[in-house]
Amino acid sequence: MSIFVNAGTRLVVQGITGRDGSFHARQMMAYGTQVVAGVTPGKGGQTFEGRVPVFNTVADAVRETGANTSVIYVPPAGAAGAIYEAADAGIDLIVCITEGVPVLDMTRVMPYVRSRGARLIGPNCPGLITPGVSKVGIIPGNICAPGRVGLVSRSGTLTYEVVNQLTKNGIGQSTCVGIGGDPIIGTNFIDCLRAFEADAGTDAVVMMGEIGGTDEQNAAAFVKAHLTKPVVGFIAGQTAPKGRRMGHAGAIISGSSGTAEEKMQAFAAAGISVMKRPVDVVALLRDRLG
Amino acid sequence: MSIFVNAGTRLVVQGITGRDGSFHARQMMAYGTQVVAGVTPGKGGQTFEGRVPVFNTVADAVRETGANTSVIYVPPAGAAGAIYEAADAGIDLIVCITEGVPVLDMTRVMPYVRSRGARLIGPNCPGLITPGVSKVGIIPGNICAPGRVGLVSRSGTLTYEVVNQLTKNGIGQSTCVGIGGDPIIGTNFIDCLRAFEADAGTDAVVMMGEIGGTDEQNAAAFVKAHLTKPVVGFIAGQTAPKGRRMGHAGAIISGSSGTAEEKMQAFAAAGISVMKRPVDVVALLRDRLG
Amino acid sequence: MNLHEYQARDLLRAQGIAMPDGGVASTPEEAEAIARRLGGTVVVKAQVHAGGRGKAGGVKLAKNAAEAKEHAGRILGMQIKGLSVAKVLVVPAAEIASESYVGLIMDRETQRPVYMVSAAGGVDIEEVAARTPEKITRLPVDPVYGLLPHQALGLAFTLYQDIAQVRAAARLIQELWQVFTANGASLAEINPLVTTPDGQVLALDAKVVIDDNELDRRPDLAALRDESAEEPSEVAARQANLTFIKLDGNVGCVVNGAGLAMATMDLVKYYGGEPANFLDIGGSSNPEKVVNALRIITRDPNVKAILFNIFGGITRTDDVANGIVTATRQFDVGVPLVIRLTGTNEQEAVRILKDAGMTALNDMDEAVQKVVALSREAA
Amino acid sequence: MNLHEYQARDLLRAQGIAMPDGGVASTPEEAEAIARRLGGTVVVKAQVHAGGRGKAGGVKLAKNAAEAKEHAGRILGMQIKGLSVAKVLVVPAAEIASESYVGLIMDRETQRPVYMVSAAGGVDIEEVAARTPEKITRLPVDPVYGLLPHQALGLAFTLYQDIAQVRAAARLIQELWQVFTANGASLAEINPLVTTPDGQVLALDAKVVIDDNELDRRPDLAALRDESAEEPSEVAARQANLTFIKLDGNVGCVVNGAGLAMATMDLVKYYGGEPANFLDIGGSSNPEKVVNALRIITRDPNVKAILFNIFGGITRTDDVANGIVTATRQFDVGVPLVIRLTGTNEQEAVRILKDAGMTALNDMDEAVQKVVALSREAA
Repeated sequence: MSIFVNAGTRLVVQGITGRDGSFHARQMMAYGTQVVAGVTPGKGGQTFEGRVPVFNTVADAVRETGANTSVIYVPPAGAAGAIYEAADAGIDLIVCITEGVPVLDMTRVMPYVRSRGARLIGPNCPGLITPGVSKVGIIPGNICAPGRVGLVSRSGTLTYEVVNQLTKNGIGQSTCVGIGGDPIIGTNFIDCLRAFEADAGTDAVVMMGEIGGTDEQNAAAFVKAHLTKPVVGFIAGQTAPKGRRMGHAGAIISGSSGTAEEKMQAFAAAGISVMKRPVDVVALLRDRLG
Repeated sequence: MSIFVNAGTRLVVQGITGRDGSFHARQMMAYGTQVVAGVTPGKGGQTFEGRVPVFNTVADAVRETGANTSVIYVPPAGAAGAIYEAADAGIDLIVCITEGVPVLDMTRVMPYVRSRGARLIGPNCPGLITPGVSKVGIIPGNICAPGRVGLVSRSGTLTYEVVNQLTKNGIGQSTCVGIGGDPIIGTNFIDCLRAFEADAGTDAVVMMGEIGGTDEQNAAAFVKAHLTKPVVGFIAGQTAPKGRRMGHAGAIISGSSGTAEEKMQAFAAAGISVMKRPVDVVALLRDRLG
Repeated sequence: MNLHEYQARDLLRAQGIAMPDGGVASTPEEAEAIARRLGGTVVVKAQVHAGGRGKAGGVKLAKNAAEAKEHAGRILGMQIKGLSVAKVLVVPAAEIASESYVGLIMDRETQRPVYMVSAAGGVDIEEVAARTPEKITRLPVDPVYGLLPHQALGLAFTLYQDIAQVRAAARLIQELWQVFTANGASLAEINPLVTTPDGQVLALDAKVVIDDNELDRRPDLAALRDESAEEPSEVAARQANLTFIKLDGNVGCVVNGAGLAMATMDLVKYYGGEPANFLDIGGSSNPEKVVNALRIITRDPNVKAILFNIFGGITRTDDVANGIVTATRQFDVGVPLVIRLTGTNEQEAVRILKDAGMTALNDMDEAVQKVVALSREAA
Repeated sequence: MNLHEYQARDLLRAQGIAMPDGGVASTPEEAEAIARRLGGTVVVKAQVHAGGRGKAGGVKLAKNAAEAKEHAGRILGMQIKGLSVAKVLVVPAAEIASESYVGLIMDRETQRPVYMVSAAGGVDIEEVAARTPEKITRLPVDPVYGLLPHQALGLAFTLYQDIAQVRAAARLIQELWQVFTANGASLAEINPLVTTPDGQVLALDAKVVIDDNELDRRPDLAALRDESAEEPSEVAARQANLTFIKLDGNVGCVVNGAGLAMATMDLVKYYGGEPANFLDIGGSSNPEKVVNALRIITRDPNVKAILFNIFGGITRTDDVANGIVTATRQFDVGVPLVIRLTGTNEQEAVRILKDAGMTALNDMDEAVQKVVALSREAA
């Protein structure tokens, strides 16, 4: 069991002939993801790696292959356009890997995506993986293992670090979702928590937050009110100075709000076990799962 | 019984201190409509006719008076803005009398109004009246009489002509709705037919169409599929030349579509009794009501 | 408001749409000068608000400037469907490898602007629409988001395979959206959109219709109105704030409200008469408007009788009566008047007319029958 | 990217927002000339990316041009919160009848730009926000429709009663929306928005922050970046495509990924060390980036030891290893390196380092403990 991606995931790769798109399409194919189509305008009719048909438009890809999920590897200037295209073509789950998408673009993209009933993950995210079943994005498959712990995170490599700890210690994952580090993202912690709570294949959730905004505080309130499953949490950025963008566009402490301290307190108050170090995840999970 | 306006209608008049707005506000008050507020920016705090408070914004009017219906008498350049304001303020029924609203404005207004769950009637319409109860707009109250025939029309004075025939011959009306003569309008024939069908106070419907577009053909199909009550119909513009705008922005025959003949055939095919002359309405109604 | 081809071209070119250079001429000499500047073979095209210019001889190829002058001399002043040609457009004759159609129209049903795009463009597009509608791709556009890039590209892929041509067409399709929205159009159309033998994508002919409701807030567009291409009586009516359309019958009609005006014309026809015009004096009438209306209608020598059909709501029937009396004192109407008045201030109106020796009817049906009978007697 | 006040003013004035005339000066003489041109009393304001300029002595009233020169001489070169003042803005001193606040910020929670408007504007707005938030009206704006006219008017009515002032403020509020969207801002703020004794509505001070993600597609805005107002090491890092923030500690950090970089700093602190920087080499690293990263970090004399923490996903750890080896050959790093590598091409990376006489760790926790210990030994 899993959330968002599963054995029924039929993936179209937007930007499949680009440098990043082609590399990760191969990785996903190697992992076993059903990559059913690629899209690059003007390359319709070609075949990628001898077996994936390339189309000019996502609409063509959906019509011809029944793709239901898309992953976007296009430059920032075209990322919003790629999301609109996927939403218009009837894609259910759109995963945007692209970093550097202007926030103003995202304010307009979000209501459009919602009005078409699609879910967006990202932008500026590593995507998601249901270990052993399907990977959509760039999370290294080899560090994951199938299991019953769900993971949701605002960052990329920090996620890998924690997943790696889990796998090395024999704790497999139901689904790992990187929701992205931008101020405006399609799927937030609460969306993932709700899905993990409903997923019969998930027994506990690891939530990796960071400084900036109030998503983690809202998520903590949601955990307190709605989650029956144990949650272990982490906040990156305790040593970050105020008012600076810590790499992620979303990781800025403004005034006294969005600090790591504030978020860790919210976690603790909601009954979330708070990791002090990434390595703590294993002990805390074992403790909570009994 | 009635549709859209009734004894619970609490009206705010947008543009109440203007020439048209003040004239018709007085007419509506004289008819017995509950005119609870007026709006003119900068005149907030004044009182109209000694008893209607004037506000700077519709939001103020709604908050202070519980207005649920608005009628708009502002020049074309401000009409779309007035509709947005009413929708934002939580008004349920917005009646736009203004003629000459650019169609492009209306394409943007309509999804906004819908997203806020409001109903728009018009623009470029005479409004509506539930005889003896409440009048919103400019239909002369003295030609109407309470009764059980619903009337819906794309035009103004032609409606009066037919209502007058009904009243003179002792046939009262549940509600008379002028939906307006523009290409894009908030409430169409089908919306009114559905409401009349559901209204226990309406026994039969008179539908006054005209050349241009396919609203009447769609309405005919709706009548055939969904109406249990008898319908009598009229189409104005049998003698209109093609490609010319017959006063109403919506009354243009393009190519071979939108002709009076085509519409009358659609009416007949749907079991609607078709009036050849306005005066025929009485005999046809009596015939259908038995 | 219909624009002339040369005016539509200007709007499209202002948005960056690729169209061949050209010029508009009011005299054969101007046409010659433009043809000389352009060089090579040119097309001389009559600028009138009428379809079928080509079949009427209003579009001619000219191999050189002298021939362009000659053709322009023949086309200027020509009558096409009753309209006189005052201007010609002179453009280079393009070599054409393919002809497509790109149109954007305001659609009542979807309440959105809708693109209509077809690889089967050219003069027969209406036949394509009627016989093989599946050859036309329709795309309603979200009016708030506007045309999105992938939508423009998707439409362009229905026209071309070559990615350079696809991108050129997508850009042009996007620019047409700008033309449409920036000018408040109800129609903006390129037909044909051609490819040249060397692969260029070019708009050869354009049609733009502006929503009349936009003209108040867009004086630049209102200034494009070519009154020389209109019926003089209609120009006079517009200046008097009347909505007027001239027809071929002999029963003049003065009505308040467009729907009632149409119904009145229909009833004239029903009783065997022929309406001479559509005329709506509008809601807030004043006596002046009525005088102007009568002046315009009585200029039509076909008119044998005139019907007033006024249902007073906002319109005060006494205003109308005053207008009628004033007009009959200012000039000789020359044909019988049938006056039907009812509604607001009806009694006052009847008194005014009676004092001037006129009578008013109360019933529309009766009034129409009477005016038709009078028009027959006079004919 | 933060803009200077004078740059923000330019953007606002370009949209038509009423702001007093003024000028920016880099020398006392320029300030004098501007003050003379403006006439009367002026304000000389330090242009630095720091709050509390006034309290730091960076904002001074000058009664005449000579005094303006004098103040400018004192302010230029002044250090405010560690930043050196290179420019002053000289503007007329306005007489103020009332001070309001109008701000527009990108709000994560509503995913919309949100207006914040208060009649209690001026220097204490942050206190108002904290203590009496009910005095601030918040309005999230539909990003597709933009700010609608009635919304601008509604906000303006919360500031003023006089309809002329309301309309002036509504226009300005609408223009601020244009400033925000046309420039891809994440914040656009006017504080104070004043009325003058004669009733004029004027924006006296403006602050604009541009979304960094916009700069690629807006070279005009990117050109506004004032590198003289930044930490030189951060400028060098940006030119090398590294995300770098200088801190005060002594443990240099080179990490791939922002989240992992923050977690690494936190872990350094957890084990009693003090991070000297935030540094993210990004996803698709190449050896060149690693060399640049080391060069920038080693320029900081505080740094006593450097930690590499690389989790190879897209990042190839062998690239990073090659970069480290190259750097150590090009220049003397001078402090101990602790290298933690895991993931993509890990074995190859370990071999490269071993061949160069270096060792790599596999565990993050262990590596951080080690680098902290080394930094302590060196301190």
